[in-house]
Amino acid sequence: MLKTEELRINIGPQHPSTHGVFRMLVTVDGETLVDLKPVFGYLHRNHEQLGEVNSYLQNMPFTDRLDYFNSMINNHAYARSVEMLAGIEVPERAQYIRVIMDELSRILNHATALGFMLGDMGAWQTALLWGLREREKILDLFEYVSGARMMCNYARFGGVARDIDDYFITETRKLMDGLPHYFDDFEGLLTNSEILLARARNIGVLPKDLALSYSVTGPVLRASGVPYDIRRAEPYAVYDRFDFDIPVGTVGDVYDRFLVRIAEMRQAYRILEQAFQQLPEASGGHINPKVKQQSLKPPIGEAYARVESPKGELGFYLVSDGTGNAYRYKVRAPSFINLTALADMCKGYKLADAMVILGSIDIVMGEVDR
Amino acid sequence: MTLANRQGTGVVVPVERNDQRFRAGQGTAAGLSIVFRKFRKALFGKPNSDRSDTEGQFNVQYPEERLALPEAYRNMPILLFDDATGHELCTSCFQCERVCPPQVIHITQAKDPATGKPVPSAAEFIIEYDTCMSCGYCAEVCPFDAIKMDHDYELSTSNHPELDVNYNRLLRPVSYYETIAPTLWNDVRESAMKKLQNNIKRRPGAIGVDHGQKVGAKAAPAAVARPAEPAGGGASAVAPAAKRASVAAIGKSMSEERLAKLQSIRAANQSKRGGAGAPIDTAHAVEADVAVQPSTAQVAAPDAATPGSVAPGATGPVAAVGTNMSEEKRAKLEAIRAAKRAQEGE
Amino acid sequence: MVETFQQTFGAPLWLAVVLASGLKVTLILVGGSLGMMFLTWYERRAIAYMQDRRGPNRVGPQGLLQPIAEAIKTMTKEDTTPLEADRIVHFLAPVVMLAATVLTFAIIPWGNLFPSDLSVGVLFFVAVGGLHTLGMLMAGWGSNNKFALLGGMRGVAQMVSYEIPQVMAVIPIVLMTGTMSMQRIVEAQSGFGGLAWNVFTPVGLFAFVLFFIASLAEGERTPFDIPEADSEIVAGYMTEYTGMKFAVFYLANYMTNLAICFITTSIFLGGGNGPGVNELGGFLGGFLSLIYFFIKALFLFFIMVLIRATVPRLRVDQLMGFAWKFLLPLVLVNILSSALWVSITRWDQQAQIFTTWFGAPGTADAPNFIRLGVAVAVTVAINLGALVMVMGLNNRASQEHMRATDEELALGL
Amino acid sequence: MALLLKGELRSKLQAELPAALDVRWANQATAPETAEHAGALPVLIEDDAVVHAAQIVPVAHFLRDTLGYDYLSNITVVDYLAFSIMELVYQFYNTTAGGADVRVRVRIGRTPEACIVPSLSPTWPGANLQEREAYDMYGVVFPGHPNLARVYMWDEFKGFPMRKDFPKTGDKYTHVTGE
Repeated sequence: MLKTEELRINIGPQHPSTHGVFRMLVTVDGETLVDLKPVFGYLHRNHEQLGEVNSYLQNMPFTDRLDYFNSMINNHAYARSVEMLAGIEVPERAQYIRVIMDELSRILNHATALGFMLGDMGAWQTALLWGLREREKILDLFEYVSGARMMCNYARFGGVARDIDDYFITETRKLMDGLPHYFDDFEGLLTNSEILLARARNIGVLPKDLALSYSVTGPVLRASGVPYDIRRAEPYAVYDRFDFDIPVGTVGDVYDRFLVRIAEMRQAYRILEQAFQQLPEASGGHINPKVKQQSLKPPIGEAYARVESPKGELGFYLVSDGTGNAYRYKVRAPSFINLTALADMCKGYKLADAMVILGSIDIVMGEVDR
Repeated sequence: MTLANRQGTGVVVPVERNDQRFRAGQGTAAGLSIVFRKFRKALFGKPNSDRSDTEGQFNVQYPEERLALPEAYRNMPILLFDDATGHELCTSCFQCERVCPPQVIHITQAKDPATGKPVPSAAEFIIEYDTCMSCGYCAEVCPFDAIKMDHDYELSTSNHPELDVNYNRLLRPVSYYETIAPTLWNDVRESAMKKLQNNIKRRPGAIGVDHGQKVGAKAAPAAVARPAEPAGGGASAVAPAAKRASVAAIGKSMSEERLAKLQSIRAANQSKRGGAGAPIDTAHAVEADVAVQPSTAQVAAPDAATPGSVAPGATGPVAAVGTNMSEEKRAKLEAIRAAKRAQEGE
Repeated sequence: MVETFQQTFGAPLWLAVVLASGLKVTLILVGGSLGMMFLTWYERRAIAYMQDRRGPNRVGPQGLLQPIAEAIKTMTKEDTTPLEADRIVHFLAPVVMLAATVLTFAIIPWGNLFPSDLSVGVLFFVAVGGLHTLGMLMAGWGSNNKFALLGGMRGVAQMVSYEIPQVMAVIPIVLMTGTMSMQRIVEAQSGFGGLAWNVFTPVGLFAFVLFFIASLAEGERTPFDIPEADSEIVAGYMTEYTGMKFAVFYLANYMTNLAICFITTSIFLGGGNGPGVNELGGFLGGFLSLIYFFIKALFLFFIMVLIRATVPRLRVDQLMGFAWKFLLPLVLVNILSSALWVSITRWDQQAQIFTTWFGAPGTADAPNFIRLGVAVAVTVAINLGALVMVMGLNNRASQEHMRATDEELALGL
Repeated sequence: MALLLKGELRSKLQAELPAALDVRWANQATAPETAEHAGALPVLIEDDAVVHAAQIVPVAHFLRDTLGYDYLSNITVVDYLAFSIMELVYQFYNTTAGGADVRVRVRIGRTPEACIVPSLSPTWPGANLQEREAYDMYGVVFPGHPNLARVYMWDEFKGFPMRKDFPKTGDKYTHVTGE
């Protein structure tokens, strides 16, 4: 037998398709991947140390920088954990506003995540640019309401920084008129394309029990067949008032994740519709006026609040020692823990598949390296 | 129909993969036809201006066409001064310096040359524009609406020291802010102007005016103001000037029990001072009260951090915060620092 | 060309030949690179409109000077060579690729004027196309970079396995027109007022589709651009090239695409023929044929761009499987059906039964429609039957496991 | 599997795995009432089960197999300098029944010898990176972990940055290896 030698390749940290500074030390035998060792730390900014030095309010803009695609959802999760810690009550209208912002952020995240994954597959960024177009419209709305496109810093303890007015509602309604066309175009473009099927079906399979033991969450877990969505398992904000389905995959491969994310965008659209219908009845203004924002001193204790971010379960674990700063501030980042399953998913496939599998997990390095 | 406790239903839907379908190129053909339709619409389509459009061209040709910025847009903080009197609104109450997450605002309080007493105006105000992350907290917590967030995003420069923006480059007339954020300013104009008149009475001589503002210059200075041109066919519609967007008046409502607290503080100060200095204005007293008991960590932190972050090339020499405080305040600071060191040492 | 030089300047034969060929070569080089520049602009504008944006419109009117700006940029960039690279091979790789590409232009008939009428034009085109692969391998090996090595290996594997279907796809046309010289193939398609293109016969249509797919792989267009798959192996064999050498690679790449569009047009879509070319005749007819020629070529390139904007990239092993298990059988069946086509429509003494059943073979202007009908029926039946059978085979094949099990990995298969 | 109420896990462990419970903290005083001890350190919250370090693996299996809490969401290390204790908080969720989490705590000393907790990675590979992060930031050693190495810091980095006694100001690291 011809004696072949394995090739060790460094993919990253500077590589076109590692979605940020992430490095994979790959051992390749021909084109087949034998071993993969992920290396992190290139974007480590000791976010948790900052959490302990800053006051609670000062820490809010830093949570924008965690998963910089969904700063609204990061703020929401952090605000929820501080509210749970300090026992702050959030008015109904503020909860509806937070849900609206979360679902808009979910749509823009899935639109770009799928676009990047298809870009890794070689589909020359057409799907990505259609996704970015929808994302631009949503970012304009975020800019109108919070002041910045990506670094929204919009949540406050006990509500949100600014109320949404009828200009915002009419513009979002217009956006939502266009979304179904975008969903149909996107689905028609590639879902049944033979080459995508060849590149995505039975690739990067993560069976159901393995997914659970890897503590994988979000669309990757649901694509493996586990119907676990925090908005349904442990409803927070006003999610228990909406009818929406949980799309679940059967095989757990890249194609299932692709389909689950498209279905989740449609469900987010449904939630938005219901949220806007129920918004007028919601009472209580956009913020709880009795909360002192910058000099908040929660009682001694600990709190863990979690939110269903488009990447998985995003949780903030806070321990308070009664002073203005958190004693311990930990972020449970979904991308970081989803990456543990990467090595197991990629073994045995081709080098080209490893890129697609990494794209299908949808990681953001800001959240992984914190 | 209150929806408070309606339990939302939701069913688990497996996504259909239709693996069994006979694949003979129809999927690719469908994809090609969609892309061709898009090509046709974009080639002959008009640049679209409505948010519900998903076809046509979406580019905004940046230098020529610009998107109109919404009112709440925040890029870098600026200080306001009143057009008529030229007086700056800032009374150097240090609130913004305390809340700023990256601690980039450095203020030194103005002194009354005659009596040496602190005056509600800032002698030197520096913001390190290179570290500021435009989070907007300073604008939110400022009780005098003196610091607001600007709409100017073309700030790139090759000269790094220039990014430690000092006082005269931070100041903008109120009329300029009124052009870029009319409704936000309307909400707070009355209270801001009332407080300003209050403060002007307590500013002897030319303090509060001598930072290069153009007194009485009604028109917004050309160099600074660049109201956003209306966007020609930009993707998002022109931000409506008339739309009301209420600003979060965070914790500013003066309820009865706060007024009672005010009286007690004033009485305490009166007895302590024995009426020597000019009675410090109530607004200032309330701020001083809040300012005095910040949590220990913060007072120590800026002290340690400030020397490091003092701008090397700053024009006015920036006195580190706390060096020019009155003796009795300095003693209290030392006490807090000692407690801090003791706590860390153990 | 040579005679004209002799009469007008009274130059001796050798000088006339040198001058003529010198003129032709400069024409090809200038035409080729201008064509390449236009193609890059054309592609970026077309893809931009497909993605709801505008594409280059700043440099020059509607962005037409953008390629020139890019050329200047790449020329002025520093031209580095990796440290332990094999310097000579590294340097010669782009030269070999560009040479191979420019050679293919020798036999392309631009409308009615043709640089050189080789009697074995088609064979020459495919033979020289093979050289192109050599350049890729040299670049891959010479740049001492793992990604480049992978890219080079993939490139060779792809080119070798797609050249066979490409060559076989042209054989039916050569069979039907009887010659391999491009000039005669183009003339054979000038019947019916310039619309007797090969693509309108069922065999020709089938051959056109197969040839086009195979030449997509030759020109490294998506879904076959794995040698330069930027999302996996950075820039494939071009990773270690900057500045001028990278520009030459780019030039070679786009000129190959241009050559492929021209060749496909002249073989299948009737080159310069079109309604009104013979009637005008002379200079005007030649000019009109040139315009038809360019329109058809650009239409073909538009299809390439459309495919590039839609379809993702195939993986290496799928690409091989597609070539050997899908294209090759169909191409062989197509040769069979083209042989039947020629026999049914043209034989009379060789096979008496055809004349008894269908009558004498028709001439160009009085075709015998019965024979044509039977030929069409037979060829379509054979081709479609083969297509459905092969697709059924491939559909079933794609279910087998994709993943090397741990034992296979341990064995190092 | 029904959902566990707040304090119910301790009673269940009392019944099935008495050896696991770490009795040292059974009756620790709860939180000081008022908040003016601004500097006072957080209390050791009592209603969750505190488990011996060595018993964490059987307790985790017990939670998954009998009580149905099969999803290990989060491993957090909290450094109580004042009590000279490192607390590891393991949070488990029930993916079929949903609902709130169940927290299992392990309290170990801060010295290198005491700072050892058996690794959950063999049965919960998802804990692999979280344990490596705990090792990198707090110095908790996890025997049984496939490759316990630093995950954020470079391998030659000495010290554990998130510990409370790691100096925040001044650049301890550079001048140590400066020369």
